[in-house]
Amino acid sequence: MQIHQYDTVIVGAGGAGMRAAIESTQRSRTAVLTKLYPTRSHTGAAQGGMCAALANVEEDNWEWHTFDTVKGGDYLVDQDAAEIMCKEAIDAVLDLEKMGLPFSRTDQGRIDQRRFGGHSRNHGEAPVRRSCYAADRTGHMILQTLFQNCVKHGVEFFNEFYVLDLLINEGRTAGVVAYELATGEIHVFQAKAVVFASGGTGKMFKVTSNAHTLTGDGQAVALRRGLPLEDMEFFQFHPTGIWRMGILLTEGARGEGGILRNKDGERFMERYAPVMKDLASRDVCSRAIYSEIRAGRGCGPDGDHVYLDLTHLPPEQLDAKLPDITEFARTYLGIEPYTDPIPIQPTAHYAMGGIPTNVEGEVLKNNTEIVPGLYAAGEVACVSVHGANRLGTNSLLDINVFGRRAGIAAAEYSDKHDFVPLPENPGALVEALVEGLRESTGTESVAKIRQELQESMDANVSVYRTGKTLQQAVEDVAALKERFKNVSIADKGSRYNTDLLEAVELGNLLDLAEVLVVSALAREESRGGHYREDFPTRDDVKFMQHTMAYREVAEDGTTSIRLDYKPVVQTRYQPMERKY
Amino acid sequence: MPAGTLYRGREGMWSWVAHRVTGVLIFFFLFAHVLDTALVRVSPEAYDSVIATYKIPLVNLMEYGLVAAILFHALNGLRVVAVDFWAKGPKYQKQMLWTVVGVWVVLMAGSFYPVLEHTLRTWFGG
Amino acid sequence: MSTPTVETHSAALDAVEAGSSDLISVTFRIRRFNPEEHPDPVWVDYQLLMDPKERVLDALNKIKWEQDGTLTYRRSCAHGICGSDAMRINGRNRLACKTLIKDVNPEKPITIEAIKGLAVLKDLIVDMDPFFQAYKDVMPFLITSGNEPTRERLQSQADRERFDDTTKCILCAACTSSCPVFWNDGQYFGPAAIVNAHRFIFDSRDEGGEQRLEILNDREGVWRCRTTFNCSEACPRGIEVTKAIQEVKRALVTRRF
Amino acid sequence: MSTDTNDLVVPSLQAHTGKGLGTGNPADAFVVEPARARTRKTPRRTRTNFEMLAWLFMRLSGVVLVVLVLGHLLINLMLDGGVSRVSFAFVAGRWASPFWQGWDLLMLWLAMLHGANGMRTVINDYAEKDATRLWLKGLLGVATVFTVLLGTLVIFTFDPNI
Ligand SMILES: Cc1cc2nc3c(=O)[nH]c(=O)nc-3n(C[C@H](O)[C@H](O)[C@H](O)COP(=O)(O)OP(=O)(O)OC[C@H]3O[C@@H](n4cnc5c(N)ncnc54)[C@H](O)[C@@H]3O)c2cc1C
Ligand code: HEM
Ligand code: SF4
Ligand code: F3S
Ligand code: FES
Repeated sequence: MQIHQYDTVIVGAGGAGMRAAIESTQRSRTAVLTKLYPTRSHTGAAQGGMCAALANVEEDNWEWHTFDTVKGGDYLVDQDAAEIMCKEAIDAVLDLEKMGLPFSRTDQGRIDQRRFGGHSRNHGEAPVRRSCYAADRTGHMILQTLFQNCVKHGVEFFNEFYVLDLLINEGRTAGVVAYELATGEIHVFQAKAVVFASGGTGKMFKVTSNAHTLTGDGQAVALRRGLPLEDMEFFQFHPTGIWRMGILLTEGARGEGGILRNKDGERFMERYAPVMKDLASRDVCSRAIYSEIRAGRGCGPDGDHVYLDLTHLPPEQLDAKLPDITEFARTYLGIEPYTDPIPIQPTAHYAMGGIPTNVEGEVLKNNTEIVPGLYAAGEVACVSVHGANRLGTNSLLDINVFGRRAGIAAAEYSDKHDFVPLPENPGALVEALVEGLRESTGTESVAKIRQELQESMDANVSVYRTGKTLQQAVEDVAALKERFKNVSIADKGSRYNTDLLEAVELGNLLDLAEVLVVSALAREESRGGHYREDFPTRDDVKFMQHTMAYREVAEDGTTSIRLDYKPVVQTRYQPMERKY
Repeated sequence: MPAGTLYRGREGMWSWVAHRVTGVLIFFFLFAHVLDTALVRVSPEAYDSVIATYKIPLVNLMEYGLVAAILFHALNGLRVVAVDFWAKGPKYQKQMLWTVVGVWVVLMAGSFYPVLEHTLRTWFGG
Repeated sequence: MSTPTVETHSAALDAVEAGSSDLISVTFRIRRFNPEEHPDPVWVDYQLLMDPKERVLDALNKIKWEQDGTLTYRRSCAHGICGSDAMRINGRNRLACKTLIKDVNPEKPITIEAIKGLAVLKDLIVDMDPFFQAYKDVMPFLITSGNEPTRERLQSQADRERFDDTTKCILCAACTSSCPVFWNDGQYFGPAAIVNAHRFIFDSRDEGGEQRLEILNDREGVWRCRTTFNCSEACPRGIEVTKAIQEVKRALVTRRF
Repeated sequence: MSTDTNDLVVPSLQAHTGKGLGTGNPADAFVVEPARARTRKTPRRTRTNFEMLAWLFMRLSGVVLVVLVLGHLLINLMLDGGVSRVSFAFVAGRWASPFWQGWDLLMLWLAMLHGANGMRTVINDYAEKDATRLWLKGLLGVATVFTVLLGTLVIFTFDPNI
């Protein structure tokens, strides 16, 4: 076991982690621990863009953006946070440009903007061009630009270090424990401040746009250390994933004029969202797609998908604005998007919930109190600016605005405070976890359990949910958790043992799936990404509040999930019926 | 190198391999050629006796090989220059390579008789 | 606007939607290496039933999950944008997640081995540090002088287009590890570093071009490139790598960029 | 090539049992070749344009050499009778003219420098150790200087009447 000491430790080197690192490195001695080389992070997969009311191409202002965000989130959004995000969005985009990000440009040489789902002018009048983009590679450019600036500022990275535990002593943050992939060694990082920026949890679903590595490690670690997780039942299903594979086709495709069609060739979104049509928010589109499929208007022999039609757009426009996604269609489906519509289906995409934080990125340990020295930002966190449904482009914004804030806040905190002594035997939990798996002689296989988890989640906790399917999922997850205790791995070595880590990651997914289904079962209403067929309307009386899920350990060691609720912060906007 | 670990490069790589091999070959030949030519300073007889070896069929055949090497190296060298200085060079490198090969084949066929005339005469009379 | 498009289906789309369930038997011949167990690499054969339209990465996952959990490789996004899984498939550098089985002749055993020129650490995992060191050495970040503008820096569409190709790089190392010069001399910066230098040299907003050119004027710099085009062939992002290198060379000769 | 590896394959059952692979398999003889790693010291800035000039020279001399060498080949190996007519007298006849003297001199210098620089590249690429590299380059330098001087001497001091 090795022990390191840094003022600030950042967990994760995606957009949020690197944005934080750029700030924090300039203010304090910072280490960034990441389980992937920074440029492998899934921020690089983001395509469509990042919204900010720059008003470069048409009239716009941050207040309209805030309204869209709040409405998009079905009023579960904390409005103070949304205001901050939409206000700071403008500088966030300009900062990235100054760091070198090659945005697509207007004729005047300004940052170009395009339409995106749910973003409108003047409180829902018509779609507005607000999304700043670099072709359909915006996330790639953000990730590369941030990494370039990390290189510039000499950020210290620990690549392929898996953070598996968080150390809290005397109620304050003491550091983290990491497993080094290359050697199997366990490293304790003592730190004054820790920022979690470890990304999403999409791999609990089968059809997902998320990477193999998005296994919610940060959320799971926090949960295990007694911290709550907020709003985990809200998971976004993006309408346009490549059929069966889940690879994302950006909403920017519809922003450029792409159209959703059913098997009759009908532009069915006209029926579901007369004003915004194909650019309605994601939850609305995804439900519309499944409604079409259920009504027998799905495409293909099994009628289980619909089309994203780009064939009416000029090939030059596709080449200039959507080069990557058209290539995905060619590579993975072997079809030509110039002439053929692309088969799509909704794909599990984004966790609105996560580790609860306030607007400075400080992690909450209950509805009001924070854990001193602990911060979170990005998809792992829940500020909550996305409420019940995130608007497209608002996540890239979130990671930049709140990544920056968390980085500054953490560095300032570590400047003012001293190290908290490490708890006794800091590596014990991780050692026990790793050794337990390595020495297990069980008979269950990681891949099998993961597959069953994903299948159950897809079947029961997808776009449409009912009490019955959720109950089924609760039981499935519980059974799988039981079986997981008996799991064994083939690779017993210490060098690059990815077999071992897949098992650890599955453990995390199971814990988070449990929180998700328990929270979802308790929320007896439909709001944003969480749609209950047995409770098809929004219930602002009972559920205009955030779910806070805690893991409780009983005397006999069994664990359960306890739910609590936290009020939503409302400033300007009163809940209204949501129509697009 | 162990089996299976060679890289399966394409036209570009193999043309470079050929360019390098021919370049080295020519260099060694040139070295020898300067030395033998230097014999003109020694005596006409010495020179003529080395030149006589150039007329042995086997050596004459090797000369044909040398011509092949030089021609390839020269033509491909021009292609490399085009790749480096012509903006569209990298795009058309393959087409240029096939052109090089084509011209090379034609020139090799054309020089078959002239270069090997001596040998052919020795062998087949005429 | 709502003209039906269903009648215009191509055969390709119909084939996709019909879904092929004809699994074929494929042999994957993987060059494995685990110094914890044995000092030398070995070839191991794995037999699988696969849909030929699946990715090579799917096959590796299947092997790891169903046959041999010790098989080790890097992967993340599974659709060619994170750059984790460059490897040599049938002797050529490719991303496993961007290579469909049907495109690499599944009739014969498909060989898979680590990329060349970087030290192999285990199975398909190589040491990426020298690669990233070369990247860092070219100062891959925007260099400007003077005060920051309040708004964005302006850039015309044509100026933006000038370096578009090289912004696509995902640092997968497929190019550098396909370069014969790099295999022989790990000191060579390699095409990926040059591509990323090009990204900034030709960015109209950047003022560090001279410095970067000076770095690449080094004896391990651009002049080592022998235009073998392996890099261009290998790049999974379709970047015209050799062209970018040529442009850097010409910029050095003419000092104009 | 990656095709024929049949005899080097171990069945998957045998692999990675945790007991090692000492199977007597021929593949066991393979070593994984690490590259010479980049170190923190690199890049060693040279701060001269030598590599660029050498590169330019290769291209320029190459283009000129096409004319010179191909012309030389044409005359010596192909035109009326080819090599059969080359003799002391033939050389004497040609070098009587300053034009051919100049031609051959230029060809000698360009080709030798071009070739030597090319060889330098080759050595740089393949010599593993710094010491070997130094030795080979030294040898190359000596051989080149010797050849160029000798050739020049011969062309200038050629005496058709020895
Ligand atoms: C296909 C796709 C397209 C998208 N398109 C858009 C879009 O157009 N606009 C938009 O706004 N949003 C988009 N999103 C959402 C957005 O990209 C993500 O939510 C956002 O990038 C998340 O960033 P992050 O920094 O939080 O996490 P990530 O970028 O996922 O980074 C996570 C980091 O944490 C590290 N990590 C994880 N676990 C550990 C551990 N245990 N120990 C150490 N390190 C760890 C990883 O190595 C990685 O560096 C898209 C998402 C997807 C999947
Ligand atoms: C006839 C016209 C010739 C042309 C057009 C030509 C062109 C070139 C060019 C452009 C290169 C550089 C290749 C690169 O940098 O990738 C080169 C390399 C080389 N040339 Fe020539 N050359 C010619 C004649 C010769 C001769 C006569 C010799 C021998 C003395 C020679 C020996 C070499 C060698 C050894 C190399 C290095 C090969 C390598 O690095 O791979 N060339 N040639
Ligand atoms: S240039 Fe292409 S091959 Fe090279 S690292 Fe970048 S993406 Fe990979
Ligand atoms: S493979 Fe290498 S030699 Fe040049 S063209 Fe590419 S860098
Ligand atoms: S797994 Fe991301 S590029 Fe292949």
